This record gives sequence, structure tokens and C-alpha cells, in this order.
Amino acid sequence: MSEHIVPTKIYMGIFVALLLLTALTTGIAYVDLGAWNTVAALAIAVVKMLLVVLFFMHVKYSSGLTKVFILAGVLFFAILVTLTLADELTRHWSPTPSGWGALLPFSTPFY
Amino acid sequence: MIGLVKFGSTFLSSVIQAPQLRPEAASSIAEGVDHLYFVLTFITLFFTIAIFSTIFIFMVKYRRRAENEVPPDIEQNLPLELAWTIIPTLICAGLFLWASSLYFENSRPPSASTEIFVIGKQWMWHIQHPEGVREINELHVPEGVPVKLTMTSEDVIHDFYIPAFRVKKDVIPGRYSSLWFQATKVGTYHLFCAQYCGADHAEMLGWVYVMSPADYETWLSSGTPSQTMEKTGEQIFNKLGCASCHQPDGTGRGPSLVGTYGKEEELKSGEKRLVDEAFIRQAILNPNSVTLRNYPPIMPTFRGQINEEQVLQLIAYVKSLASEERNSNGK
Amino acid sequence: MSTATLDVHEVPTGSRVNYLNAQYGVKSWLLTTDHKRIALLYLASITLMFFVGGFFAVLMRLHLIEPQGALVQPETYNKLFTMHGVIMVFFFLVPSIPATLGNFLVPMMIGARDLAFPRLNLLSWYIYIIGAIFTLYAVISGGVDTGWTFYTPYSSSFSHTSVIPTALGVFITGFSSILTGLNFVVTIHKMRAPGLTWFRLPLFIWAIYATSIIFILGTPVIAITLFLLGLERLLHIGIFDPAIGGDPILFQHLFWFYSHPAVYIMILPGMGVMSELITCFSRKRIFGYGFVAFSSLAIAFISFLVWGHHMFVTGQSIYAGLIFSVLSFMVAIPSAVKVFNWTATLYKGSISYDAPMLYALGFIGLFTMGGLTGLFLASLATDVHLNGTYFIVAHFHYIMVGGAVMAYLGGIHFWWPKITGRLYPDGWARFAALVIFVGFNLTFFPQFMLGYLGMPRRYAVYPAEFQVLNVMSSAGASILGIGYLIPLLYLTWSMRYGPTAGPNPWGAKGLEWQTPSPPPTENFEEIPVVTEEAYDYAHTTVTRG
Amino acid sequence: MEQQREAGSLGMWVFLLTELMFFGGLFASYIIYRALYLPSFEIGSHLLEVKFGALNTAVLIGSSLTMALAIRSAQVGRRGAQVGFLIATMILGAAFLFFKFTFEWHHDYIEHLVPGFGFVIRPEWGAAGAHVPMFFCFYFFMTGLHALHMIIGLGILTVLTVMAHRGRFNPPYYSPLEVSGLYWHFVDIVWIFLFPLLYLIGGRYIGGGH
Repeated sequence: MSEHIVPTKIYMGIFVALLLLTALTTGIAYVDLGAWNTVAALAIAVVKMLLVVLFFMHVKYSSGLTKVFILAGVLFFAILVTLTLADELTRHWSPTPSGWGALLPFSTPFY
Repeated sequence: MIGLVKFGSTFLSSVIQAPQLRPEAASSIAEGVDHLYFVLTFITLFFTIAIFSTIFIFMVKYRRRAENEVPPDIEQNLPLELAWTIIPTLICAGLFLWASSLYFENSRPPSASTEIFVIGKQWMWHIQHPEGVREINELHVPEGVPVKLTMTSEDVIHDFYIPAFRVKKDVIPGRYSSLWFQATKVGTYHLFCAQYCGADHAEMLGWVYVMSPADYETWLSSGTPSQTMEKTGEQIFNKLGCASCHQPDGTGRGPSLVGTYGKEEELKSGEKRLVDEAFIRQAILNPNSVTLRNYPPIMPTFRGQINEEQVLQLIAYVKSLASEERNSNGK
Repeated sequence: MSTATLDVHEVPTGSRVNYLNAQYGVKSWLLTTDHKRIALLYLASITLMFFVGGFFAVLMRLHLIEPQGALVQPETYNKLFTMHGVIMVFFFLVPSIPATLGNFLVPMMIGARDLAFPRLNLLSWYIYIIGAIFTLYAVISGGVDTGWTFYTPYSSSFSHTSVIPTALGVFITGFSSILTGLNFVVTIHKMRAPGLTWFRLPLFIWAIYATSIIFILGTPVIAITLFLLGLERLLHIGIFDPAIGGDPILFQHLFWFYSHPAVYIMILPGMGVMSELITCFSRKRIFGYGFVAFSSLAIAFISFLVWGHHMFVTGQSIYAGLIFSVLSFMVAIPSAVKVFNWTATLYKGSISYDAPMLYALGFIGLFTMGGLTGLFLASLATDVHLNGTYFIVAHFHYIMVGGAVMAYLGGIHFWWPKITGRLYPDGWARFAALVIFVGFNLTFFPQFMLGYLGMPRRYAVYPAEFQVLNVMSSAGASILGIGYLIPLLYLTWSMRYGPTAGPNPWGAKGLEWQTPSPPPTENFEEIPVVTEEAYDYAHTTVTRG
Repeated sequence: MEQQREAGSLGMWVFLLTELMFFGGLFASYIIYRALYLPSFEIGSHLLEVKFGALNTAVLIGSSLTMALAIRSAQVGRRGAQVGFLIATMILGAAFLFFKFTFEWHHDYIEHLVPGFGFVIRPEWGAAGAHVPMFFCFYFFMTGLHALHMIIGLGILTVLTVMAHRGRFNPPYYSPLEVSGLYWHFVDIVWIFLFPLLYLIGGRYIGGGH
């Protein structure tokens, strides 16, 4: 599976890339991008995760099975978050008129 | 197939009409819910009986006759597999559409509903009519009039359940949930708490009295000498000293409350919020979260000083101030 | 294949070394890494828990004979149903088939000498025992009264009972399930015998694989949720307390994210057992192998998408309710496909009525009813009326007792000769199956009617008009209780006095039947090579022996 | 041997799936409450020191590198390098915990920012102050759970170092090293997400958030 021996050069390259991305994400936080700040921070985190998973954890050189397992994990985490949010984010849309469905801690719409 | 279902459900509903098998149906939505229930029962019985009898026939017909018997090799039959995948899918899709549209219809109250307030606490139901009549573990409602309940809890989650009306809703601390029904039959019906809430959960029950509108009026006026919710709310308003800041002409340190209900107000954060029951409740219990744009955040919280019932009374009072303005404008 | 069977016949069973007589002494059991011995350790512990939980159930049913309650105070009644639920769900049903039959059979069915991580397997049993001790401590120290669902804020701020020890017990036991699931997944992937491709696997293995996936992905969520609950109870940080801005409904989301799939943890292995029993006793290849196999995976996957149907009346957004309703209907379809395929398997078969087959047929009927009554609860409009009533109680007991427990008993009866090397009295076993079937229906069918009439669950006292149906249910429960004691007696008896079983008393296919009963410690003298598909009864004759 | 090694590595991946869902429940709750109480969570986030978060991120990435290099040394059969890299990994891991506990947690305690241990809601937070404790509750629970994983990881590394020193790992057999490496990298990834979620939320620019 990971019989593959990764050259030290690649490890060093990934390490430097991770450090640069950390600097980048910290820097971006000080620039006003509105809602995009969150998106940028998470996107960079995902890239960093991919670097670690693919190279440090050797998934790039692993069997398809490992990849399927990882994707399954991500999928189920996404299900948990999405369906829970599907409730929490739509509660205040209740069609009952005049705010009767408006729920105290949740009456503020959030984005 | 559809004809069969129709016949089956009619047949079943006549069987189930027998007392002891069908709970009283006393609200406008009960018949619709029961109809769906009968069709579901029919489907359940149909498939259960079909499966049971198929098994039984096979067991008899294909019983092992010799110890060294070798039955034929039957592996798979794609059309059959597809058939018994697709047919249940269609049945389920139909049931889903029916049940969901019925549910959506049932959860939308008619706009001209009478409002009654319900507070659940361990282990009693506290009910207050807008006219000021209060009841404990009893709910009197007029027949043929849509009634909307606004409910909250003082402690844990309860659940307001009237089987005869086929309505049920959790009553949750910290927020309002609502429920509506239109009673169609004069009578006395069970009121249950259907969400486990502690030691005396099973005793958290009461009765719903459905009365003819005339009887209901008599009951309301002769009932308790207490005053309307608005009036009580006004007294609390004065006792707590709210009026010193919220002066009706807007000269106080806080905003005038006359005419605010039902309007949009702009908050400090720039966000626009509709002033509704939930907003008023939030303003009383967590005032700084809804400070208005042009006012200082100086209002103290009244959390812990007043209970849910008094909050509802205050809300009723603030709401009455809205109509007051409308009346005076009209003049 | 058939040669292996012949060899076995030449060795007299009594003098042969097997996993039971290879070593003696308490230590040889408590420190064993043999999956078969660990399966027996589990069998003993979950049987104990089953009867503890069952005892609480009997007390409850006795109490409900009278509307005003015949036996105990409401506080005690609340503790009874809570402990019944906690013990039955987390300490019996969840580990029942996977940890006993699964542990015993997975390596044998795939032709391996043990699981991938034998020491981890033993560790998982110890973790289970530690969890069980915490929970039993909670019972002794006064019990817990939150309901097995631990709904906040009652459990976090209002209950004065041993919530934390119970939650801790459940939390710890969760890790036992995770380790078991992990072990199965790796074993099934990496240790199959030569020639045993995925589509030659017995369907029990597919079911166990699907179950393991749920173990791995679902259990950690309940673990973290119960941890947060404990933290909330100790520190009042407000995660689930509406008074401080928390959302009690969020607890329900996290709780059901595990606890709904957990229902399928209980029923999927049962479905796997079904496929084994029905093929063996009708001597037929399973009808539609691929459909049955993939329906297990489909059920495991969809089971993670439907948890919100527990929350239709709890103030969940009605739009989320809509999504969860349609997904809940979807999970009915693979279950229906399985039932149809089992029934079709009987067609033109050679059906014998041995005791395990009676349990299997009982399962199909009861599971069909349990599954179909689930449609009432997936339908939004009827769920509003039925949620929180005895209808729910009846529905999930049809699935869990009528389904999972029936399958478990069927499986135990089927593999008992393999496990112990002894036969049990078949007449008694058939009688017990009948008693259980009758007792079960008498107990739980009236509860459907009670629920529709509007009687809420978890009621220590109830209005008098519900008495007739309650008495019927209680009567059924006593029959059911006796029904469960009968197998306990004759199975225990058979361990010592039962006639010796041959390697394959049912004439079944499957690798586990091609080795002596009880099997040697290393399972197979030689690792078998598989050359044919599962349940190929048509091409080779297998004789009982 | 090959089958055993693959089983070990697959087993660890399956275990990491469990870990993912374990943290996942927590992350999901965090995301939901962050959405509900964004202003409060921004206030809370701004009370954390980004420099320590960033420093610790770099430290942890470094430890992941040394861990990967330790495994590589085993693959090519260099024993001295193995031990050296493992010790470097442990030093970096310990440094992470040291910074976390002394500069951050201790500091928070002095500032009365630990819920349940004398938390003080400051008036300047205004209305949003009510839910700042919830942010800190998540902060301590998530970083605490992460730190617990680090401590377990350090324990495992100690054992591995001793084994490596005794020459137990060589090119055909280094499964324990590889499997523990997966675990260590996973803990690193958790931090890679915790850092932006906790420290960088809502922006650090002037007036960010409000």
C-alpha cells in the first residue's frame, strides 16, 4: 500500500507549502472581505488538509479502498451538518402568519 | 388497485367506527387524518395478510417430502425484482404527498382565530383566555370557531395533546410554539401531556370542554371575576415602572410602545425586525439584544422577576396599545 | 468441500480437541483472544442484561394492570421504563447479534482463523463490561428517570437521579461497539479465504458489514452528545439549556443521528440471520442475491438520513420535517425488497419446519407488520396524532422484539449445535417459538389500538377507559416472559445433557458447517478454498449429520 | 506479513473515521451555535491571541513533517534518524501543549474567561455578551479534546521511540510506526480546522465583525 517511499524533497516542499498557507490564512483574516473571510479561511484549511492527507498520510499512493473510506467519512459528516442546519435554518420560515412560528432564540435570521 | 384501496378503507372505517376502536373525532381535521389512517391500515393489513398467506401456502405446498430432496435452482427474476421495488416506491410516493399536503393544510391556522395562551409547567397546564379568564388543567373552547393556542413552558419540554382533535405539539421552554383546531362537536375530551416531563408526567392531564358559542359566552362572562389579560398586563406594566421610560408620547428614555406592535423597527445593528410576540418577549427578558437604533441600551432585564404568564400578559397589553393607536387614528 | 465433511466423521467428537476443551480455568476464558470464546463471554453478559431489562418490563406491565397503577409509585415507574430502555437498547439489542453470533461466525464464514485484531476484540468485551457496571451501578444507586432518550433540559437540569453514571455507562459501551465494528470491517476486507469474492459471501456477512459501518460512523456522535450532556449537567454551560440560549432541539438532532441508525444496527444483523435460515431450511439459493446484499447497504446509508422523523412534533421546522418524511418513506423500500425476496426464496423449495425456521417465519410476519406501521409514523399528518403514544411503543417493539429478538433467537437455535457441539430438544424449541409468537402479539397488538385511541406512552397511571387493552397487553407480557424462559432452560440443559451434534446437523451450506462442532481453536485445519457461490444447494447435496 | 500491515493501516483509517465523527458532532454543534450567535462568537474569537494560534499551527505542522520523516527513515532502514525524528516530533508536540496551556489557557483563566471557573461577562460586550461563555465553552472543550489526543499521541510516541531505539523497525516491518503516524497527522488536521474556526472567525480587520 504505502510501499512507496516518498522523497524527502517532497516532504519538505509540503511542509513549506503548509507554512505559507498558515501565513496566508492569518494574513487574510486582517483584510475585510465580508462573508468571504470565512470562505477563504475554510478553503485554505481544506487545501492544507488535502496536502497532509495526500502526502504525509500517503493517501496519494494508497489503494482506492482507503480513498473510499475517507470520502465516506466526509460525506457522513456533511449529512450530519446539512440536515441539522436544514431544520435550524428554516424554522423561522414557518408559514403560520404573524410571527406565531417565530421562535425566540431563533427569530433572528442568520446567514 | 385504487378502487380496491377505496373499498378497503370504506369497509375498514365502518368497522373501526365501532366504539373502543376509534377515538372520538371532534375537530375539523380529525376526519382527514383518520381517512389517511384507514388507508394506511388497509395497506398494512393487505401486505401482512398477503405475505403471511404466501408463506403459509409455500410451507404446505413445498414442505420437505424426502430427506435427499433437491429443489430446482431459481436464482433471480429481474422483472419481478423491479416490480416489487417500483410498486412500493409508488405507493410510498403517493402516501408521502397525501400525508404532507394534509399536514401543511392542518398546520396553517385560519387568520381569524381566537387566541388562547397555554403555559406548561411541572405538572399542570395553565391556560389563560384573552378576556382574562384563567383555568388550570381545563380548557373551554367554543364549537365551530378556530382556536389558536400559543404555548410555552416554564421548565422542561411538555407536549399538548388532544387525541379527539388529532392535534399535538411540543411545548418548549424559551420559545413559543403554536397549535390550532376547530372543534366540531360539543363534549368533553381528554387533554394529555405527551412528552415525558418527570415524576408526575402521567398526571399532567386535563379536560377540554367544547361548548356551543352561546354557552361559551355565558361561561366567559359568568366564569371568573378576573380582568382581561391586557388589563392585568397594564397593571404589571405600571407596577414594574415600565411607564417611566416607555411614555406613550415618546418623551421617555425608551421608545413609546403605542403602535409598535406589528411594525418593523430598526435595531442598533442595523437589522430590521418585525415587532411580534417573540420580539416583545425577547425585549422583556433580554432587552439589550434588541435595542432600537436611536435609544441607549439601558433597559434592565426582567428575567427571573416575572414568570411566563406575566410575560404573556405584558405582551397582550403591548398588543392592545397597537389597536389603541389604530382606533385613535380612525377617529 | 464434501471431503472435509467426510474427514470430520472419522474423528469421534468426544475425544477431539476443540475451542471449548483446549484450555480450562477462569483465566483461560478471561484472557482469551479466541473470537469464539469472546462470543460466549458476550452471550453470557447480554443474556444477563436481557433478563434484567426484561424483569423491569414485566414489573411495568404488572403495574399497568390497574389504571391507578397496581405496584409502584410514579417515580419508580419512570425509572423502570428508563432502565428497561437503556439496558435493552444499549446493552442488549445493539450488541446482541453482532457481538455474539457476529463474533462467532464472521471468521468462520469467511474462512479465517480469527478476527483481524483478536486482542482488540477482547478489549471491546471488557469495555462493554465496564459500561454495564456503570449502568448497573446507576440502577442500584437509585435509578435514572429521564427515559432512554435523555431529552434535555429535563435530563440536564431537572432530573435528580443518576443521569451521569448512566450516560457514562452508555458512553463507554459505545466504544465497545466501535471496536467491534472496526474489527469486522477490517476482517471482512482483508481476511476472506481464497476464492471468497464479495458476491460469494453469505448475506449474514453483508449485513454485519453494513451494521459495522453504522457502528463506526454513528456511535461517536452519541458519545460526544452524551459527553456534552454530562458537561452541561455538571457545569451548566448552556449548550442545551434554553434558559441560557441553548437549543434543546439540537440535543435531539444529535441524539437521533445515532439512535435512529441504531435501530438498523439492531435489525440489519437480524435480516442477515434470516437469509441464512431461510436458504438452509428451504434448500434454496437466496432469491435475488444482489438485491438482498445491496439493500443492506442501502438501508445502512439511508438510515443516516431519516432521524428527523422522531421530531415532527417537537418544533422542528416543518420544511425539515418534509425532507425527513420523504427520506423515511425511502428506507421502507429496501426493507420491503428484502421481505419479498425471502418469501420468493421459499417458492418451490424443500421446506422443513425445524425450530430455527419457525423463528424465521415469525420474523418475516412480525417484521412486515412493524415495518408497515412505520409508514403511519413517516406520514406527517398521522404522525402528529400517533407520536408519543403507545402506537410508537408497539411499532418499535414489532421491529426490535418481533424482528431483532426473533432473529437473534432463530440464529442462536440455528448455530447452537455449532457453538456447543450439542443438540437441544427440538420439540421444546418449537413450542417455545410458538409461545413467544403468541405472547408477543398479545402484548403488543393491543398497544397499536391504545396508541390510536390516544393513550400517551410513559404513563404510570391512565384513564380507566384504556384498562381492557392494557390488561390484554399485560397478559400477553406474562406469556412472553415465560416464552423467553423456556429456551434459557433447555439450552442450558443441552449444554451438558444434549445429544452430541455432528458438524452439519441442518445440512447447511457455508464454511462454518464444514468444520467440526464445536470447532477447533484455529477454526479450520486447513484454510478452505471457495469455488462456488453462497447457498448453492442445487448443485451439491448436503446431508444432515 | 503484508496482509497484517495492510490490516493495521486499514484498521487505523477506520478508527480515524470514528474520530472524524466524534469531532464532527462537536463541529456541527459549533457551526450551528456560531450561526445563531455570530456577534458573541466574534467577540469571543477576538479575545484569543492569533499569534499563539498561528505559532502552534506551525509547530504542529513541523511535528507532522518530522513524523513523516521518521517513517521514511524506517522505510529506508536508518535507525539513528528514526529515533532522532521521533524525539523531534515529541519535542514539537510537547511545545504545542506547553504554549497552549501556559500562554493561552492560563492567560484565559486570569482574564476570567473560563466558563464554570469565575467567568465574567464584560459590560463592553453589550447585548452579545450573554453568549460569549458559550463560545469559550466550545473553545475549551474542542481544544481540550484535541490536547487530550495530543497527550495520548505523546504516550504512543514514547513507546515507539523506545522500540525504534531497540531496532525493532526495519524496511519490511514498520507497521506500528506507520499506523501511529496516521493518528498523529489526523490530530494535526483537526488543529488545521480548529485554528481558523476559533481564532480567525469573522475577520481580524479593524471593526471586523461589528
